[in-house]
Amino acid sequence: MAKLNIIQAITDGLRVALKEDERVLLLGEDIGVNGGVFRATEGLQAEFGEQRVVDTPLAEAGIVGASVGLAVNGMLPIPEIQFFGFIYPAIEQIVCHVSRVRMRSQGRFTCPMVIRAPYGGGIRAPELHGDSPEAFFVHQPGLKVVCPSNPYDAKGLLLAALQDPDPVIFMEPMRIYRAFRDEVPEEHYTVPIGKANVVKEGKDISLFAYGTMLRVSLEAAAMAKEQGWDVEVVDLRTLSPLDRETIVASVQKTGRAIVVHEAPKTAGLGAEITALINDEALLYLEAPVGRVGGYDAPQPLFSLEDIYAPDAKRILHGIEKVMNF
Amino acid sequence: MAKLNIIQAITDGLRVALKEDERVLLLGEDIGVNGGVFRATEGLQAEFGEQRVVDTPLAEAGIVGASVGLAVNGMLPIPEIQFFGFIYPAIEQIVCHVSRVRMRSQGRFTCPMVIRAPYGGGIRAPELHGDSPEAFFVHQPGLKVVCPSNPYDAKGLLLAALQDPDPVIFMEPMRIYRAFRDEVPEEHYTVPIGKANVVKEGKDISLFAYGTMLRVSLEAAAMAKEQGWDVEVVDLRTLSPLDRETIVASVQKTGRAIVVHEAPKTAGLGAEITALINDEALLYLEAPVGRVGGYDAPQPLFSLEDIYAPDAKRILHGIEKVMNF
Amino acid sequence: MNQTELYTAQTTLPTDQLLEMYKWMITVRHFDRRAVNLQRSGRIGTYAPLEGQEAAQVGCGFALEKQDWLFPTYREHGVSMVHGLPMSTIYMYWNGRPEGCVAPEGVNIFPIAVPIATQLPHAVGAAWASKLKGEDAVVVGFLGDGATSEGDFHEAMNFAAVFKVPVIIFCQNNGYAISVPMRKQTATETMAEKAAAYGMEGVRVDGQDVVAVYEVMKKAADKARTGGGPTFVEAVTYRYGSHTTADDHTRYRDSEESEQWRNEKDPIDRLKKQLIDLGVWDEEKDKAAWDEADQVVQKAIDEALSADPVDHNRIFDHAFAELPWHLQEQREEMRKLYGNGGAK
Amino acid sequence: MNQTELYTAQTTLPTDQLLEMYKWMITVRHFDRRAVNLQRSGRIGTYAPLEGQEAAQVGCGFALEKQDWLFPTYREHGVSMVHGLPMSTIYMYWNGRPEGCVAPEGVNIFPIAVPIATQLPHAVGAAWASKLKGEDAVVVGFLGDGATSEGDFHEAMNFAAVFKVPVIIFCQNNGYAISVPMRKQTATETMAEKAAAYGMEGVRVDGQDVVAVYEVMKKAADKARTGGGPTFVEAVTYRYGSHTTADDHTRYRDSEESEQWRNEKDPIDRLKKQLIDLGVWDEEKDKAAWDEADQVVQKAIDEALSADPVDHNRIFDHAFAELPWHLQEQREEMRKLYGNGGAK
Ligand SMILES: Cc1ncc(C[n+]2csc(CCOP(=O)(O)OP(=O)(O)O)c2C)c(N)n1
Ligand SMILES: Cc1ncc(C[n+]2csc(CCOP(=O)(O)OP(=O)(O)O)c2C)c(N)n1
Ligand SMILES: [Mg+2]
Ligand SMILES: [Mg+2]
Repeated sequence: MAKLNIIQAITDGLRVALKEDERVLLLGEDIGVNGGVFRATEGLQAEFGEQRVVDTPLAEAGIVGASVGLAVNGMLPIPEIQFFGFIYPAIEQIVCHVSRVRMRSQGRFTCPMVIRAPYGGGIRAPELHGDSPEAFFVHQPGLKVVCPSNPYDAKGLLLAALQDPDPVIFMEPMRIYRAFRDEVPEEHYTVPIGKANVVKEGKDISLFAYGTMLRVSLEAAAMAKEQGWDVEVVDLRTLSPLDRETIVASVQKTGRAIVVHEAPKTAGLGAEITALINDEALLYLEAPVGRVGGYDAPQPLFSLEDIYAPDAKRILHGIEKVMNF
Repeated sequence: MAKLNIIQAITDGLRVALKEDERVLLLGEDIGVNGGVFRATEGLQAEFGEQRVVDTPLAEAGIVGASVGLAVNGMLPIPEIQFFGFIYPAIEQIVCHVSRVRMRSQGRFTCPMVIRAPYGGGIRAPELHGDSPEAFFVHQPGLKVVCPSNPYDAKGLLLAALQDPDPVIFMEPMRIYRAFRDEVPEEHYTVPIGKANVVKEGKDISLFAYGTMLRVSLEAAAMAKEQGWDVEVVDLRTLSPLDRETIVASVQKTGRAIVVHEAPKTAGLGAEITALINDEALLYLEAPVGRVGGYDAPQPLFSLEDIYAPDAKRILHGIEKVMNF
Repeated sequence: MNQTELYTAQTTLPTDQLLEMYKWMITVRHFDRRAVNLQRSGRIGTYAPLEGQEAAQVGCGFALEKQDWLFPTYREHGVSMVHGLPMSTIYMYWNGRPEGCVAPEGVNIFPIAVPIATQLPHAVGAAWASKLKGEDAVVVGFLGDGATSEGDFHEAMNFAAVFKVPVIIFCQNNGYAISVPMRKQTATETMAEKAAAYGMEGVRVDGQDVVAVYEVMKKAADKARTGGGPTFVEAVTYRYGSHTTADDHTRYRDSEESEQWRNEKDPIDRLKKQLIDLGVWDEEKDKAAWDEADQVVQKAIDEALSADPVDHNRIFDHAFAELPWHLQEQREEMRKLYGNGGAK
Repeated sequence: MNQTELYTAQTTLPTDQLLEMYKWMITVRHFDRRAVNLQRSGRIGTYAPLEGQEAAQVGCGFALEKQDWLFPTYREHGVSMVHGLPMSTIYMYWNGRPEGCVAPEGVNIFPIAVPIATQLPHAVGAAWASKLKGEDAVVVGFLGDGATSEGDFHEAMNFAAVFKVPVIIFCQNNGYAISVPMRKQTATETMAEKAAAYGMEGVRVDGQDVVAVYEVMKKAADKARTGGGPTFVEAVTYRYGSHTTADDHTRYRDSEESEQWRNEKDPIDRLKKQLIDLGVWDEEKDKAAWDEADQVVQKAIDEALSADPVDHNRIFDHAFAELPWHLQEQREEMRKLYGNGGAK
């Protein structure tokens, strides 16, 4: 098995999809000869041609809107949004159409597509390259949202998203695109949508994270260990629909919980997961669910991005607050 | 004092603002000679001229984007978005600019404006006229979000929003625009942003609602009374920033809580308020915080809108679940 | 390449086709008037009338083939029924019924897009797919004059031209976007001239002349079908009534204007006169045709209004291919509170 | 009304102004080259070079008055410094420092807008305000060729023309949007011709000729100042290097192309030759000018790089005029975890 990093695993997944399903079509800005600004589509245009790996004009509503028409008329588009922070111009298309075509047409038309976008900060990029607006898409009915934290899941979730009859927002953790490698099978395989992954068992507190924050959380868990706290770390993998069973079972076991994400804290994923725990496991809670998120201030320029996004220290502080409640 | 309904109170507030502050400028679709599709700007163009009450081309990003430039260069724009469900094309302008100008320029430039939009269903309008995407704006740092439930608050919050040095999203409960009248002072007055209002005291459970859902919640509270439950009803009025003190004090008193909104339940305001209660009053809770929201399905056409949005019956059912926990 | 003076009919069509077009136009008008009255009497919801725009829509409909696609706005009742959408479906839409969005299998009409201009990128995408699949289906994306101001119009036009897809962007310029007249919407004299900004052919046609509209659309469709790429068509027309039944057009324009259109440029009067001059039509035939239209329309109304109450399970039925757990539970709760609807 | 053949200089300018322009152009180029090297040596972050576009930016800058406004993209270093933005501020921006967005009081330069074309509606709004207040300030909104594809470009152009505001939409067409060449961006031959779709004057100018750019911009600015409304200007230019230091232009274009621009159309060589022909310039003076530029730029670099570490309180300082409770608490926690920063 090849050892691939996340970006390579995504490229590999896209290649498998292009090979296996002639309906598949990639479109976006600079994804052709340039292979994408992160090289996610490196070599794919050369291999599959300009008809299937398409450089579009610079217009996100156009990219997603055209993808709706492509999907409705039998193609399986994979639009790339160059950075998640540039998906805002396409939100009307996503919220009014991508998510509603099946319902509006009562199943007469469907709109399967996988919208790829690298999210989060940490690469010293200019402003708005580091946004994490996933909460918008989790709130909007009719969409699924996934976010891998490692190469194996990246390819498996991507191929699962492509098999899904409904549209999927596929968030890519750009900060760790090349951070490490995993064994990634060459062939087609899937990681099921809607299933979280307990990456580290623990008995004292459940930590829920996804994407970039997963490894930072594992760091924090290791630091907590030194203080004698045994943290269970759960990789959510799918943000919508949430894996209630795994989340609730973990909290029922540990009695404590904390949620970690880069997005601003208020009305973010942490709020929904806290509410879910409140719904299902209130009586098991020995302390309030902790939320460690980005600050509720606009994301700053990169000189301050490391202090804006949660780091192991801040997560540990959050764990302490929950443990010492 | 004149007895006005909500739409009249808003018109009155706009008139006061136009009279008192020459920086004030209204812009939007059909707000001029037509007076707005709900008549919120009725007569204002005739009174203040085409320079200050402006019919714009049909382009929401243009309306809000131009408002940014107007605000930065010394005007105080009040853009109207004809329906909240049509704000999506302006989200990039709001999320990338309206909310970040002060921070980005480190205070060198500011972007005060009040973005008005009628929200929610219930008027038998076509699709997408009934959306309630307030959670997007509560999640985005740099914005304030208010939502009146009666004529007095409508004028008072509008004038407070106009005095606020930061941008405010002003949600208007269209279903009750003309539902009832209140005494509304002619002169300038304000209702403070960030302060909720306990409209009905009660000892058994705290119900948090806003806008259209307030009166429906009061109905449900009356029905609960018959079952012997004394519901405290809190009108949030400001959705961002939330009035923590009032929310927490109420829950500490009653030990039970429920949140009601029309927007889809998942990752909506209910989640944030549940999380806030979890943070501040967990040990006071005798039952999980209830959430009664729109279903997590795309908002249907109007033949089904009454069953989609919470009604008194569904709210009562929610109250029952919390009380009988 | 750009035709910005008003295109008027060059040829005439076979008499039987003219007769067919005429009958469709009166049917559309009768459908429309009945809809307005149904709304007035509270039997359907808000409705968007098209009276005055019959030629633009029927002419467009006649120029298309069965396999072609429509991406309509809320005002495309005429062209939609010509293209195969049952009238009863359209009435159901305006009654807020989910079935109102569903075209029969084999009829390629996308559900009405309410957010202005957002359906145009869809039309371009569908045309792109048609091209990629080597099919000969042409796609028509509809919009009004006001919609040309939206960013989605711009992005769709540009994509259409860059990828040279078989799409026709068909703008019915009825002079107003609700209350906003064209001169406040754009600083150009015409809409057709905007096409040049995309390197696209633009044609301005007399939207009150069904033959002219037919000719222009037929030419554009043939061009698209044979790989010639997109065309932007501006049909100059007028809506006699209000924007919707919730609107009052007398607030923003004097009724003389609409009276003038009605008296001087009515598309039905105009074709009727032609047919009479051709000696193939008379008042008697005309009355018979209106009676026939009335029967067809009445049947559709009866069907639409007699339909069973909407099953509220439809809120969930098509939210996802497979309902996630939270929607399943919400559906359960809904059934508990409001009854099972049609659910087994 | 539309000038879509390349406009070239009609007049010549006073020698001292040409000299001043020339000195600015070499200063901008030197600033730019130093920035690229600073990034390479890891002393600043990703940087967007403009080498090749100096004439377009300096010519634009010279045509404006002190009170005029700029709404720049990430590549407007040249025109920004000519208009009064300190070089050190620009270096700080590319070092991810908040001060990098802050123009001095009295210098009307809006912070760089990263999302493509989104600053254009701001430029239109600011110009609108200037008109409403009866001020004589003109506004320039900047964009590139790729940005013309975004909906915000379209909506801004339309608003500008409909409200006839004193704005100039200045498009530096450098042939590429990152890797995407103009022919994949639009089906038109030029960008200038797009202006007609808005009833706006459009001018296409040789962006390598500083005098031509100056003339066109001066005319547009005078027109705007005197109530003549907006103008769209396309300056045909080229970026010699990569889109940013994170990009590699050799992946998508052959270096011959950029070599050709460099050798045949370099704006600095061109003006230098003119000055030598005028007998007011020679190699010695040239060397002295570059040395002077080096000193100015070095001073800015020292200032930018020697600045104190960024105070992390800035995350909160300007989030709101008054911090709501939750931000106050988050700031407290930040200080507890990461120290007070510069906070008292
Ligand atoms: C994005 C969006 N903004 C606003 C509206 C409200 N609205 C519905 S129709 C309309 C006017 C459309 O005018 P035009 O494009 O000329 O089409 P017409 O109604 O005249 O056929 C407006 C503003 C909407 N539906 N979508
Ligand atoms: C909305 C948005 N989408 C994508 C990007 C990423 N991006 C940054 S610059 C650029 C290309 C811009 O090209 P052009 O408009 O020609 O300007 P140039 O960089 O050539 O000066 C892209 C796609 C962005 N910044 N904003
Ligand atoms: Mg119209
Ligand atoms: Mg460019």
